[in-house]
Amino acid sequence: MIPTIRQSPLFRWTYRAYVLAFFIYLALPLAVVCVFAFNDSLFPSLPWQGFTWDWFIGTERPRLGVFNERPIIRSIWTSAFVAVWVAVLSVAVGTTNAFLFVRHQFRFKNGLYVLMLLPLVIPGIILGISILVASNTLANTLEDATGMWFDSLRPGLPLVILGQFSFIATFATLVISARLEKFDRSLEEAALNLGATPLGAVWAITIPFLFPAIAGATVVAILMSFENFNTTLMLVGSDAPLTITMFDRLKEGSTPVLNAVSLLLMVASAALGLVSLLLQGRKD
Amino acid sequence: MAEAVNDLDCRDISKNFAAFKAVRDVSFSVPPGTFFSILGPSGCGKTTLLRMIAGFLEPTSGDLLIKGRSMLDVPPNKRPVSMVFQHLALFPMMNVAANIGFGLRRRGVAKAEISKRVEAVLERVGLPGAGPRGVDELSGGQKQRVAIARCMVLEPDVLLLDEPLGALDLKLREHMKIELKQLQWEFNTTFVYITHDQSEALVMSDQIAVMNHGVFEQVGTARDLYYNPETAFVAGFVGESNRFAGKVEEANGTALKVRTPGGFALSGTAAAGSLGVGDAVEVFVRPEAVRLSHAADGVAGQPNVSSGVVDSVLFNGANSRVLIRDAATGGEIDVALPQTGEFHSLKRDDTVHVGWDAGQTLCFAAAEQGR
Amino acid sequence: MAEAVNDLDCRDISKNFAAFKAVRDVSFSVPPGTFFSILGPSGCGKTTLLRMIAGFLEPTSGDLLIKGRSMLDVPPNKRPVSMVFQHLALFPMMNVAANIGFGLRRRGVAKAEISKRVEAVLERVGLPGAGPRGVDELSGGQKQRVAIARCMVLEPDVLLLDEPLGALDLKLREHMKIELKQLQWEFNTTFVYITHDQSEALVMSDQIAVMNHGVFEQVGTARDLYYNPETAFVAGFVGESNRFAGKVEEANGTALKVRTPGGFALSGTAAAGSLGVGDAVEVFVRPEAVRLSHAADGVAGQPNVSSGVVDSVLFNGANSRVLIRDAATGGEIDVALPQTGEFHSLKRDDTVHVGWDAGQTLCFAAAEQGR
Amino acid sequence: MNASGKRLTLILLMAPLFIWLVALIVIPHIEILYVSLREKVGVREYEFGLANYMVFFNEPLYWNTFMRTAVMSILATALTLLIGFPVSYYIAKLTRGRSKTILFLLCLIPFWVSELVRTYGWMILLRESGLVSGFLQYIGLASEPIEFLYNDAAIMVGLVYTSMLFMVVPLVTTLDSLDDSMIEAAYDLGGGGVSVWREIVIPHAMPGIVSGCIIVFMLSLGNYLTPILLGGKDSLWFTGLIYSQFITRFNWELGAAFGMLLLVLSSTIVWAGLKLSGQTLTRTMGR
Amino acid sequence: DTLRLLTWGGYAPENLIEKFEAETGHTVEVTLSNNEEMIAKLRATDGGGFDLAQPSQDRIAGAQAEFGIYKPIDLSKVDAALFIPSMLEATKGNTTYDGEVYGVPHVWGTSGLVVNTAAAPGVKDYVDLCSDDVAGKVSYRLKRPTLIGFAFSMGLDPFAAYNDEAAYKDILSKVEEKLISCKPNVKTYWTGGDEITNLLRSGEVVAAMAWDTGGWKLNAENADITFVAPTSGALGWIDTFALPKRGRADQAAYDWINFVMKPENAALVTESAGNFTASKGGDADVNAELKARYQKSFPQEAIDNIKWYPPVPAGLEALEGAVLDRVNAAN
Ligand SMILES: Nc1ncnc2c1ncn2[C@@H]1O[C@H](COP(=O)(O)OP(=O)(O)OP(=O)(O)O)[C@@H](O)[C@H]1O
Ligand SMILES: Nc1ncnc2c1ncn2[C@@H]1O[C@H](COP(=O)(O)OP(=O)(O)OP(=O)(O)O)[C@@H](O)[C@H]1O
Ligand SMILES: NCCCCNCCCN
Ligand SMILES: [Mg+2]
Ligand SMILES: [Mg+2]
Repeated sequence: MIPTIRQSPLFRWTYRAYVLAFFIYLALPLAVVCVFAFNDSLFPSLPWQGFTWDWFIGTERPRLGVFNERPIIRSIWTSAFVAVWVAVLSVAVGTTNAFLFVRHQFRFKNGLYVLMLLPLVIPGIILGISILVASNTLANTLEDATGMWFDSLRPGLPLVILGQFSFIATFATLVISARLEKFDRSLEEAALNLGATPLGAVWAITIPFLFPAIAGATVVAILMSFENFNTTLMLVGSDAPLTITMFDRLKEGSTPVLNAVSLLLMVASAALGLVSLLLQGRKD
Repeated sequence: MAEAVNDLDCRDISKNFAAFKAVRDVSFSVPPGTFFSILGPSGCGKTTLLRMIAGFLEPTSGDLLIKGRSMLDVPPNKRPVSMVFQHLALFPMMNVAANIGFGLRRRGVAKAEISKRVEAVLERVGLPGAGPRGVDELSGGQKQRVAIARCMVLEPDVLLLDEPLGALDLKLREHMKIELKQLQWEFNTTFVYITHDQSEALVMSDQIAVMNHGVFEQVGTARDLYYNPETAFVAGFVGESNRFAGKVEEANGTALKVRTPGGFALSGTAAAGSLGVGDAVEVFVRPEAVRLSHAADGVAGQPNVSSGVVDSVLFNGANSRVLIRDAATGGEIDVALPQTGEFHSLKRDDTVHVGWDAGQTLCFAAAEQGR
Repeated sequence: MAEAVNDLDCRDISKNFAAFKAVRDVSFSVPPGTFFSILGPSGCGKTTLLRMIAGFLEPTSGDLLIKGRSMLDVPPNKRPVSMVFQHLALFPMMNVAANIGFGLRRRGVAKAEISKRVEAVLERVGLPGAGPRGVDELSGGQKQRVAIARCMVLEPDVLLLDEPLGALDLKLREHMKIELKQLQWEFNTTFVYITHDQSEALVMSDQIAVMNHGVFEQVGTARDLYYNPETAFVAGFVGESNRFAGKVEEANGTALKVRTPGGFALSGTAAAGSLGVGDAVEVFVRPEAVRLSHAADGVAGQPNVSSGVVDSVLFNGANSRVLIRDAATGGEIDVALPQTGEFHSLKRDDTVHVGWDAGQTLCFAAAEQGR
Repeated sequence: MNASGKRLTLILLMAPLFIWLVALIVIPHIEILYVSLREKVGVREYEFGLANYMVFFNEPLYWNTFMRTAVMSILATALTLLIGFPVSYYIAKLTRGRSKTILFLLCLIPFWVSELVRTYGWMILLRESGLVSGFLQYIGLASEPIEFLYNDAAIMVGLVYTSMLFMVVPLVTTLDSLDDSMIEAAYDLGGGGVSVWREIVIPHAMPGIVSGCIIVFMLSLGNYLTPILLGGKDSLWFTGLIYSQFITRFNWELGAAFGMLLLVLSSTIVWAGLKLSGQTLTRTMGR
Repeated sequence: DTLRLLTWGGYAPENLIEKFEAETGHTVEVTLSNNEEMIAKLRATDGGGFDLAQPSQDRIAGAQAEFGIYKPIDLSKVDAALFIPSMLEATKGNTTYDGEVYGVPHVWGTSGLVVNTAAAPGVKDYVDLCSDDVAGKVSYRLKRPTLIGFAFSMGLDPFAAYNDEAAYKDILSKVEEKLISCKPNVKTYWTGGDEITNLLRSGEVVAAMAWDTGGWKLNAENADITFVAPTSGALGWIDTFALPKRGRADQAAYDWINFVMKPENAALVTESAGNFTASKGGDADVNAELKARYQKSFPQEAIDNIKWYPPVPAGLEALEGAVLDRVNAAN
């Protein structure tokens, strides 16, 4: 039960074995993806044909490595572009929301809070189709009225960014609110008392205090944006982010290039995760 | 001439939260260099009052002057007062020097000047060289001193302190009481100090205001409050007391005879206002005012006498007490255990006699209480 | 015959955490119906010891008997002891009645019987009818009582309490001290009570063990510890004391002459063990043992005399103190302010004379300290 | 701060929230509701009506898929809870300090890559020429390749795997906040393993359980990749139907109706779950 | 300019793009898709987001009627001389809507059977995929060509019923029944060209309904596997060039069309996609092996038997979609 209450050794060892099995279950698919990135074969499956770097640096079809696959490289940049925008928007709105919900009392606050939570329980596909349909209607209306073209309201990166932002902003709000909640208001008052202006106090004291949460929310937003599929699929235009490109490839049958991309993604995410941990560890 | 200007004047200051009156028409003045405490139970409005002085709350009515200048339209960051917060509110993202320098930076003081002044004030609070340390590396007492230094470096006219010792543990609190008084003496700044702990207020203050339900019940020195309380509330709140309820049976000037519902007859003194026969009164007697004796004639001369058995001996070194169950009424009397060896062997169920003076038996009109 | 069996016996009990010895060879016995306190500074091993008794930690060595039966192989849920946790550990998901009934339900007591017994115990702790209330609706003191009721309803042989008053505020703590003692008296159950607050231990206990660095320094009644400490640690930890370091200059049986580095000469008594000339000693004098006088001849008869100026008067009603700066050595002496009117007007910078008895000047070998 | 300044601050802070919620959540949902009520009567001709919903109710296929998706999602949620709870408990209560942090982070690492990659990993493992089949042949438990992919069990494996983080994190958080002394007190009062779980641990963990279950349920219900990639030839998923209405049938009207129905279904089940467990959305999700 | 091309796998090989970019200074971005997704995408973008799309000729007029996602082709900008005239005319005819032409032909080919003749010698027609000999080892797509193919091999004529909804429904319901009963035989419904190639190559599937080109590709690796024209007739398709309504780089699009239809470039496409093009003389440079395979799969009577898709009337797909969904869901 807890370490201070003795349990039979059999129970303890069974429990540990279970936990171990669980972590193997967690690790297995990823390990397999990584390992087969180096299989010297056209297929990411047994038998093992020997080690190769071809799937990273190969220059000839069919063994064209990731680094030489223009569409994949392009979609990585697309994903990064989307992720940065989504992170910036989500964190900005998340921060203002946090101040609003933690610091202010107003009518319908509770209702607005529930509304703010809703994107968590709306399936991604529905967010996707609803934004698609709504922007389509808006674009048609505007175009009929003005005779101009409103391309950014048609599927494409702006809509992808808005679609992902529509639910990632909720996560950012929760993460930043949680920290702001812990903020001791008297720190701000102390700053006022020591001669700071109200905005100056927020800037000098509150924002630095929120920094770990802001960094954390940024990382979460970037990771979620990179991996989002359901909402993005509905809103994507001619520029496809990485997951969409990979999905299109996967439908065509997989090659170890996909494993290689995945491995790179894992390394990047792990690095990002570590950075955010360090940032958070430093000031908590 | 300068002597005549008070550091702080509150004039009929009030604060309402919707219908609730947190502070009502409080007036007081604090002359320069005074250690002024506001003592009162939780929720009586102390913090509200302090926050009005600091500028975080706007008074509903009344005026507030610092060095004779009205502060009503001055925002908190422009008032010549500094505040030490209950949990100190040291900025965790800055080191000690940056914390102390914060206010100076806001005033645009030059960098070199700031570090000079910071070091000087650190020296004065007994923490020379602590500037580069992190706030979390300090002990409770050191944090306290940094919080005070952070205010004092700005040379405020008035330093406000909101229960700054509340978060410290017992031993450290005892120690800091003395140290705080010492620091005030050294800086010679006016302190306005809030607490609900009477021993803090008694030990440190030049003047104490006892606050209850938003009003000041009495303002005076520690001795005034302890020996000459003006209201039943002050008598009960400041120091320990035996408390009896009763009715006046005889009145002769301030000399009264009071009978409790249990039938116990007391000789007492009207402490405030005049009391007449039939008035309901509350009577207060300090445990240390009660004399204890093994034999009845040991207390024979006293105007109030009683005998009973020991209910329990609460040994606590120099502050030991005996609870005595009165034989006649069954009421309990709390008596300070004299430090003479005579009562060392006193134990439960021993019979003892007690007696006390009429002058130490303070009577207040009972109605005054219910507000 | 049954009288002879102790409720609790600890025999050479030890607990090591890796290389660190948290509790070392502690032995003690608690006769039935005793209020037994373990008093010691933070980290001395109190909780560790208590958790071994409750069964949440296995002793590294030694034995532990309850009512004469060894408990080593009995799991915590089968031991005839109950525990009141520091933060009470009331189950927030259950109401008061369900909390108290928890143990009875585990024992398979019938429903009707449970509610009868729960109501009975609630009555005994002064909370009749509180059963349906939520745990969060109770005040601090009421929670305390529910936590005790929850244990007492199981009629344990021994009730363990780990600083149960630690979380309460000052006034309530004072009140609960007395109430706890009262409850123990009523239930007539053995209490083993842990605290680092000496006044709690002194006021409530029949027996107190003073613990330091994992060992018991002294076990005795409150008076024993206060008046006859056996070690320097006990003398310093229990009650307030003036403390001097010095060297023995003359030794005559237990009568000693000690000189401090500041040059102050003291007549004292060796409190424990024998001390010889040249030994480094620590000397303890209680503030209330020091006599205060305006004139030098007021203290002329005393073996230890000194004069100085008042550094500060710490007025605190019956517990007022005066800090006196010794004219000769510059050291500070803490003196209890007598309750006689004589010193009412004492103030800073007044010159006063002090003196105290050699018997109240307890000397301990200084080496004993550093462990 | 004076009253008008306060009001201005409030308005400034409220603006982004309003723009976000109204433009990206409220209006789009009204819009799909509107589109779902457009009945197609001819080329570029629409009428207002419930025809799209009638299609759903009259075609057993859609109705069955709807139910199947709901049931499998609930099953996946239950499985995730069953598998995840002991592990969360282990991390929260049986490890300390560093090892706790490390185990917790280990739980997160799989989720640093996209769902697509995770699912892809399972495809490599489970396919006929995959590792599991190969391993079974290697140890002699199978004589020829076995297909583990393309069935409901594979979907379940994928769903549980993909959702695990969202169960473990809230569970670890709530269990972590359960003071050890509660469990000790329960033992001290004579409680044993089962009663302590039933009366102390589970009730305490309820907010975490509910929030984990809601998220896992929503993720499963709204999943698209896992059923598509791991599922067999007859494993339809309701989101799959919505996608195909939008993406391969370009029938937005029917797709929008399906979307509304999915929204109603998910809201109903979440609402029922909250009611049954006595929690509120604000408490469980708002943390 | 940047040419955003919405096309099929293999139609815009890297070497062709490089050559085009070097020659014209345009850059090319390729998005891979299929008929349904092309329409869906362009519907969602209202004909924006791409500058050139390549739907099959039968899927243009209906989509244009419904959604208006294309703009007419300015035939003056297309070099007609590069096209095989009969194909150009046929395509223009089938893609005319409201008097305007919306498509010109690019690649043509058929779908039929790809069979591992050693493992499944008995598979000659679509319905043979349902025989017990190949149980669990066949694959086809759940798309409209499958419905059409099975209908023909069941002796029905779906094309004849295109404009008779009742008759068409009747055909569909028969096909539906067949496909449901055939379902246990199916290993998986494939969705991408490379996927079915891999399945056949690994032996997990021995017979499939698929594009001719996949069969020929595999034949090069494994002589047992090849494309078989079904006895009821292969289904003939022509993929086209069509201009999305809001394409921004029309000039680049025309440049691309005129570029890839040059015989030497068309040969590159054939090499990469495996199918022949509508480029006049485009098969001249194609390697002999491919031609040989083509000829082996398509003796003259098989060519005569090819069923070319007529334009799909608007609305038909809704009926088919429901059938496909039911097949997919059936147990
Ligand atoms: N913003 C507010 N709105 C409404 N009532 C308030 C507000 N602030 C304080 N009060 C009420 O005013 C009364 C006085 O509060 P205040 O904080 O001044 O008490 P206090 O004397 O400082 O108590 P404590 O010793 O507990 O800090 C309390 O009853 C409190 O509930
Ligand atoms: N599980 C453990 N592992 C290692 N050291 C421990 C453990 N538990 C306690 N200790 C150490 O043993 C010593 C005694 O701890 P214990 O909790 O018994 O102190 P305590 O007297 O109860 O103190 P407090 O008054 O602060 O509660 C401390 O130094 C503590 O750090
Ligand atoms: N490898 C590319 C095959 C393209 C096939 N287009 C087929 C259209 C069938 N309707
Ligand atoms: Mg306060
Ligand atoms: Mg402890």
